[in-house]
Amino acid sequence: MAIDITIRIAGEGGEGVISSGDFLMQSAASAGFEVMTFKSFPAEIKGGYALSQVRFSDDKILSQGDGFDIVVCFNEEAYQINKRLLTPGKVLVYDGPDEFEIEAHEGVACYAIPMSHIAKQELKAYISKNMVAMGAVCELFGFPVDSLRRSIHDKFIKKSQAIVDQNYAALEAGAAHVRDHYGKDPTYTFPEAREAKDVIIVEGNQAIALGAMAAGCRYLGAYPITPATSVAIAASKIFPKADGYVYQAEDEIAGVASTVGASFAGTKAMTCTSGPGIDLKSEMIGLAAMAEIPLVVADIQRGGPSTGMPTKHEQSDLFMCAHAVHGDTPRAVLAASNVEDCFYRTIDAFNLAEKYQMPVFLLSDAALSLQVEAIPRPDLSKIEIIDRLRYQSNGSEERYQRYQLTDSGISPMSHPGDPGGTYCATGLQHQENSAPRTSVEACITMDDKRWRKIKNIEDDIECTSQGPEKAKVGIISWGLTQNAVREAMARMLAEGMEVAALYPKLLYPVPTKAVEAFAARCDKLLLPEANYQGQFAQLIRAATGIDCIRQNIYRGEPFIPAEIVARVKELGA
Amino acid sequence: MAIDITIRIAGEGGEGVISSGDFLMQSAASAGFEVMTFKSFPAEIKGGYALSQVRFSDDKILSQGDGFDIVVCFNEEAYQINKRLLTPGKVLVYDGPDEFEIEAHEGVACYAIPMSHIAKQELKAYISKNMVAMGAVCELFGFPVDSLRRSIHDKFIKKSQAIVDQNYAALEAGAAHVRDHYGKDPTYTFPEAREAKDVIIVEGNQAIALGAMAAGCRYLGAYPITPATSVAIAASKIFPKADGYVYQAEDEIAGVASTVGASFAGTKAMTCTSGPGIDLKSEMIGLAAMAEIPLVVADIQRGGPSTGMPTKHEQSDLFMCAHAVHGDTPRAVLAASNVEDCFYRTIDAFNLAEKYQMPVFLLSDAALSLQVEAIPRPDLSKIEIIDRLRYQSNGSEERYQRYQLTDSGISPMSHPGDPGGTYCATGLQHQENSAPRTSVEACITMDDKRWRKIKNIEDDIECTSQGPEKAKVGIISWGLTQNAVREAMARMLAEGMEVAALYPKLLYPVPTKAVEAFAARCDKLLLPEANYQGQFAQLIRAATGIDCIRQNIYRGEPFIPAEIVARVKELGA
Amino acid sequence: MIQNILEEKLKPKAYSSDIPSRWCPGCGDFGVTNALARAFSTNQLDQERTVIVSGIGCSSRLPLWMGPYGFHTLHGRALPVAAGMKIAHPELDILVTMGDGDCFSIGGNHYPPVMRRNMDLTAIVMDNHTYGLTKNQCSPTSQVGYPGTLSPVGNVDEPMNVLGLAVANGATFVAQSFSGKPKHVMQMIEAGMKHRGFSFINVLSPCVTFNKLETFEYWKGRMEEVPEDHDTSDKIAAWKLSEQGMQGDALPMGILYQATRPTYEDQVAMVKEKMGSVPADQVDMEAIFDSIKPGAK
Amino acid sequence: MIQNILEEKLKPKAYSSDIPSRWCPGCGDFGVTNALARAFSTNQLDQERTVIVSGIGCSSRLPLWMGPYGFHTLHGRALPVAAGMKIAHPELDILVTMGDGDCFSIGGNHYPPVMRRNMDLTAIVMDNHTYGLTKNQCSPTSQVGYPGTLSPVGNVDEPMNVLGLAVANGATFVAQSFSGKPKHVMQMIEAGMKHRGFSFINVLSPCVTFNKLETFEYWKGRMEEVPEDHDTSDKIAAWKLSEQGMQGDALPMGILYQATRPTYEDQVAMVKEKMGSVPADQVDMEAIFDSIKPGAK
Ligand SMILES: Cc1ncc(C[n+]2csc(CCOP(=O)(O)OP(=O)(O)O)c2C)c(N)n1
Ligand SMILES: Cc1ncc(C[n+]2csc(CCOP(=O)(O)OP(=O)(O)O)c2C)c(N)n1
Ligand code: SF4
Ligand code: SF4
Ligand SMILES: [Mg+2]
Ligand SMILES: [Mg+2]
Repeated sequence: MAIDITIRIAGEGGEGVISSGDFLMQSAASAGFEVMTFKSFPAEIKGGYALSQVRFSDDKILSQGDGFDIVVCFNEEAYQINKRLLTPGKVLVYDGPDEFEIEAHEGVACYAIPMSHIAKQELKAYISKNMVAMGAVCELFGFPVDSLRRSIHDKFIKKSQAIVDQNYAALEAGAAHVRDHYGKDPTYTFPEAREAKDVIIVEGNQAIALGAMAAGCRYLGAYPITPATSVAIAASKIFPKADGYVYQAEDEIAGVASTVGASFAGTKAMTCTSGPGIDLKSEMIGLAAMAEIPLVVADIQRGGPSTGMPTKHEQSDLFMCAHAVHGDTPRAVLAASNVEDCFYRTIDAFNLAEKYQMPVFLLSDAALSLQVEAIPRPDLSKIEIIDRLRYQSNGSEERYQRYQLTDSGISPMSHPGDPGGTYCATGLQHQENSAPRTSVEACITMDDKRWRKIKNIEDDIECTSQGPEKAKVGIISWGLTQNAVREAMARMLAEGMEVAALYPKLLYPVPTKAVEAFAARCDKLLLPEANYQGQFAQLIRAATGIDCIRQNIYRGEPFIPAEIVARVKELGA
Repeated sequence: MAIDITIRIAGEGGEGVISSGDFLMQSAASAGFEVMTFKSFPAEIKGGYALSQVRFSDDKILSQGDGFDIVVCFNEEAYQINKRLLTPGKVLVYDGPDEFEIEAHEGVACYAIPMSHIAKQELKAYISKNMVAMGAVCELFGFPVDSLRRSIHDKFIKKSQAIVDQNYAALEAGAAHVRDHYGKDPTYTFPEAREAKDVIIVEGNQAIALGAMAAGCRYLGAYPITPATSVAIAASKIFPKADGYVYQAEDEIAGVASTVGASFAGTKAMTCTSGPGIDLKSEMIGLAAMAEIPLVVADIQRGGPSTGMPTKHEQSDLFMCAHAVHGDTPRAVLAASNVEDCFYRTIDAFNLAEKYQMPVFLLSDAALSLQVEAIPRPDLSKIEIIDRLRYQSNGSEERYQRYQLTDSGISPMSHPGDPGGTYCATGLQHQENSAPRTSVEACITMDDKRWRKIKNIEDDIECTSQGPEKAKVGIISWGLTQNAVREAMARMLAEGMEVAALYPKLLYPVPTKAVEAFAARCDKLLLPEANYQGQFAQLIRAATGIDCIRQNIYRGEPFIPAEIVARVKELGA
Repeated sequence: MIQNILEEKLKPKAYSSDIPSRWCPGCGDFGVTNALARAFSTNQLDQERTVIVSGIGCSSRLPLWMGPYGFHTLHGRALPVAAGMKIAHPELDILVTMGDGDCFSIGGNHYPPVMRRNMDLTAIVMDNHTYGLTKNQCSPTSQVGYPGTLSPVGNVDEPMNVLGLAVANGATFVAQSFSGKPKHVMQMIEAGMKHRGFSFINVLSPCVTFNKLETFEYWKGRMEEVPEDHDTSDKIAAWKLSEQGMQGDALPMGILYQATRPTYEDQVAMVKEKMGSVPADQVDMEAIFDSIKPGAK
Repeated sequence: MIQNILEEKLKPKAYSSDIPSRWCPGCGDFGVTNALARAFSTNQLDQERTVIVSGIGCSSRLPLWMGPYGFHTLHGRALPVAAGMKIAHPELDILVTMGDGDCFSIGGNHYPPVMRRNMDLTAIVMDNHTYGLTKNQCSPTSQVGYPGTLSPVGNVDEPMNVLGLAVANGATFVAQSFSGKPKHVMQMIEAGMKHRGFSFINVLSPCVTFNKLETFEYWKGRMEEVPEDHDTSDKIAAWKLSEQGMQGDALPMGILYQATRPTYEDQVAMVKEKMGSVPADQVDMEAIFDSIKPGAK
């Protein structure tokens, strides 16, 4: 029997909500299931409402889904927040019956597990409350407890066998309570573990670091900022294994400046940050554009504006990535929609940056940064890696022309150490040999050159679509929203609805040809995005004149498939 | 006889090119003429080609014109650069006959004045070369030499009478040479001086400082940067006279941060910079938007991208001002088109910033920053000044709600010192009482509130148009380009062409109603702007779907009326 | 009744806002908050004429929980925001509360000028030798070997001598305290607020969640009161004391340096006076216009 | 013929680019440029393995006129650009040339970390006590009263003690020179380049166009060689010398401080070694994937 179950764990930050989800995910992946997680918590270190959700399936998981099947509430606040979602068929597991009271929920199986009580009174370790809950969950739904125990063992054995045993005991206490009071839940049952697929378990931001490594990146300069820090942390664990380095700079400006310095000298390099950091880095990004230095900038978006909501989902940095930096500054913007994308789009970002010797933004976001998926192990032999066009001195006395005017606009680049390749890079307007120059001719030819490079950039990055050749409604989406759209599409196509979807990876320059071709297929266009202004919709309209119907949310949470389906239905597909 | 004469002075930077133009302008304004200047020079302190041009007229001057009538070349480079513009009817005055040779120019009156020779050999003061040239110019064209002498006296008497006399002597030597060799030029003659009008002589950036002062601004925090420094310099000379201050901060971030601090505490405040500075300030500008603190940011644009061309004209910071800063950040962008505009649009900027408690950009540019005009003396009694809505405690114990949800979205603001008004401003997402909050409801209501404020902002700033009710071609332009369009319009309307023009002052949010109404009047729309990407054209298309025909220049120089006329003719008006 | 209200005002509790504080239980910053409230209370501070400005970080949440006006600005930018506020409004009492990353790393370009200019601000750094809010990266004050999440084999940088640098940069009041001794913190804050000119108070404030080495216990045993005979007017002596603290086992507690020189606000007042300032709303714009009429000198 | 080329290479002129320099005639920065070329020449520097990084300002144009690789970056950002370059490419010789505004004002957050981390860079500041390129505003080193264009009654700030701060921030080589003594400048540059670790050389370099007070003449009479008996390993002595220079009439010329400690590049190498680094192109990605397979430990 094919399964597709989503378990949500909710409670106070610091009570093991997040780690419980991680254990479930790890063990399910080991047990051969597809997994995807969703997490949400406040910016404060401790306290506040936290949520960790794991979806398990036999088939490829497209999104976090519409909600949950089973919710485990560690405290009353969690129950209060989630109770309105307890529609018939769902299951509630909660810290009851004594900690707090619940209302009557028709058609909902409610299991009171005295997690706090058992942890405190029986186990004398309040900290193991979450393990009591997990034990109960395993017992209720037949979750593969062996693989859960293995995950727990591997995590805690570094600390001590005693801690492992304490956790085992908590698991068992939770399970025992279920056995004594309820027995198995009749609605949801996990099948037997099967053979693990050839996958790797990766978190969104970790996938960016892996993609960078695979693309040949050996330097990352950054300053910590939520939710981007974990890109740098992941990179700091692997780059130094291959003669690379992650530099924690004094601020964001120094982070990107050092990255530009490393790239100038010949090392593929990136920086990572979130919105406030891009603000600060933008001047240096402009220098990379002008001096034609490859640069990858990962922007892990969070809720804006300003400090906003550091741990919340939003897709509102697109305008900035497309248009920040003064002057006419060429750049490209890519966005990742899921964990696999984080890996491959990072490689795309490096390829574009290297090919065009310019800054390339890679957009992800707070929700995706934490999303964990089991993704197919990348086949490195199939991945194309592009390196910058290098200058080769022919030994003649001719002075090297760093900004040589070529048909493509791309000029061969030398690195310090290259014989005959000396020049002085500059952010001033310049002539071919890099000498500053502001003549009318220099301005025109150099501006033309820099823009000529990316005239056909759209052709470099495939823009996929889905659905019938003619559709009543066509959905254009980007970033994490594409996941909700993918799942919505699966449902709608299954229902026989005439709906199509376009999944751009390159957002800017807007893939005009793909958008226009797609628009020609559809009667109406819908553009759902998680921002107020309709940023991608506006960029598309600016580039093509095509005005999409907009569906904007700005509530700190990602789209769910159901609201896309609902909107498409309203539009009459 | 009505005059309209443009004199261009060209030579090596540091040889008095700029000061000669200033003297001519000053004396012409004293003599009752309308004047407008145009200047251009390299970013280096000394050397390089410099140009100073003064247009004199009886009537209001609309733009710098298409070129010059009389060119004074201080050296050979200046001659080489300008010689292709020596069409019949023009006049050349140059450092001849011995310094360099000139070609034959049909229909051009050429006057060789041995400026260097006279200065060096006769006057023993090479530095007075430019005064020799000015003496020759006065004599040739009957320029009011008395008022020139007066300007010279007033400038140099602070140094010494000897220096004044040296300059007088140089003037006389130049004049004598003309009398001895040529006599008066037959083509151009200045009329007698008339009574001076009730004008003030103001440079673009100075007008911004004056406008700020008139709007009630008493604080400017900034870091020096060409071409914006002179806004701060002008302000530093007047703000402290009225208990205000100009703070030279350690960097751009501190400049704007201190401005936000001053405004938070109740002082109307501004910062000024150029493109690279906006990049750096953008994070703090976002804070002002989120914390709802009035902020005026003057961006004196220069050639981009990056360090680009610090002293050159370009209109390429519009995308940045509209879309920089991460997140959905409300703001407005205004642009000034001439010196008078610099004064009044600055007041508009303060009024919008105060009314909506948000950041407002004022765009000017390198050419306009230096442009000097004699403008009608402002009538302060006719200027409306808007102050922020203030909180008044009613003495009750109720806690002040800084971000109170109102219909207009505007919430009364308290200042430190106000009884009962304590609160803590923050850039985090928050609730009405300013406590940080990331609930779904807080996000939605607060985002809605901040955007609701400016829903009708278009109605605050008049958007004028010109020309017949129905036109074959309609021109939309912004900033300095509007001047070239105004003069082009005068010529085209005089020719009876069916052409109209729209002159937006508020650029962003795009004045959609005005643009749509204008578009309805015109068969075709033309949008000339001095940038590569067609930034305003794209913003208009994004907002309205209207696609203007674009005319883009990016050569470091402003538009001239003739090229607008030519393009409109091509379009068949 | 009125009497009651007045008496209420005197209690430290009256200097809290109604926003509940959200630090980890046991966080060192609670000690600083309490000390601040007590210092306010002792001085019967008028909280409506006081502003607490902060950056971003756990510590920078402080003004949100406090009663006076507050501004929780951007990471690293508290000092320049406070500078503009003070220049435009010298009548306000302004405190600036920051974290070590906030003040010394990203904000590192902003403390030298306000120290050199001797702005009359009281700056308090809650120095926990780590980045709390972003979950444990090395800060400029972290010890060598500190396990920051971006330091895979531990911190490789020498920590910064923040007290010595404050002296070198021209602060006219430089002190250190420890949040485990709230009374001492309170004394330092009182002295700093009384001082005319820039006061810098570094408060060692344990991050109980991440910094497992420098706990309350750890620091308690290593704090040493500034010796009685220390000459607080002697820069070199202050520097030596600060360097000695860098050895790690005799962290000076107390005032290291104090001096008197004109504040920036004094200078601003002097500039205005020299330029013939009138009150803000009494300016004669017409006279300014007259000065730029054609032919005007 | 080959002989000729080799000999040519030895001359300072060979270390210039073909871009003509564009400073005002007489600018102090010419002296620095010449000293640099002579230092290169003396050491027969391989200019193809050398990079000169600068910010923005008159002085920062220097790399444009010089023969090695160059990077004329952004105002204030030369040091972090150089830092990344050096970390990724420790094999390069990197010099960083800046102006006083560039390094000490807008760039003020970037020199402390590279000094503290002891990166092996040679930094040269052409200190003219003003902002040349933007036409004369006060810089952090301007004298009190200096007529900067944004200081309507003259500079009101105490100038910054840049030598003392370099010592306090942990630079391991701190020297001062004067562009009126090009040979001395050359000696300092040579010594700085030879030094392993961060070398800071402040060169007083007159701005003949704007700074009418601190001319070549003015400074010539006020420079004083560091005393023979000065102990360059003594931080306190170095600090005292720097403070004395702040009095304005005995500006120290020579090496004030020099010390040996591990460079940042040493630390980076150590981190890599501890983590079992292999050459960049020999990394085993499959092993990394294996480590994150389900069930992998
Ligand atoms: C521009 C910017 N960069 C980075 C961040 C992320 N950030 C928030 S707090 C912080 C550092 C916190 O450390 P510290 O200042 O020592 O304060 P603590 O939390 O330890 O009290 C960082 C890096 C940010 N909010 N804004
Ligand atoms: C971000 C930024 N801010 C400001 C400027 C303008 N600017 C260019 S050079 C300079 C200062 C020059 O002074 P200094 O660094 O002392 O160099 P000098 O010209 O005196 O050699 C400034 C403020 C800029 N180019 N970029
Ligand atoms: S993480 Fe550390 S600094 Fe932050 S609140 Fe918790 S204990 Fe305090
Ligand atoms: S302005 Fe001053 S620093 Fe700049 S080139 Fe001229 S003399 Fe040198
Ligand atoms: Mg800290
Ligand atoms: Mg300088």
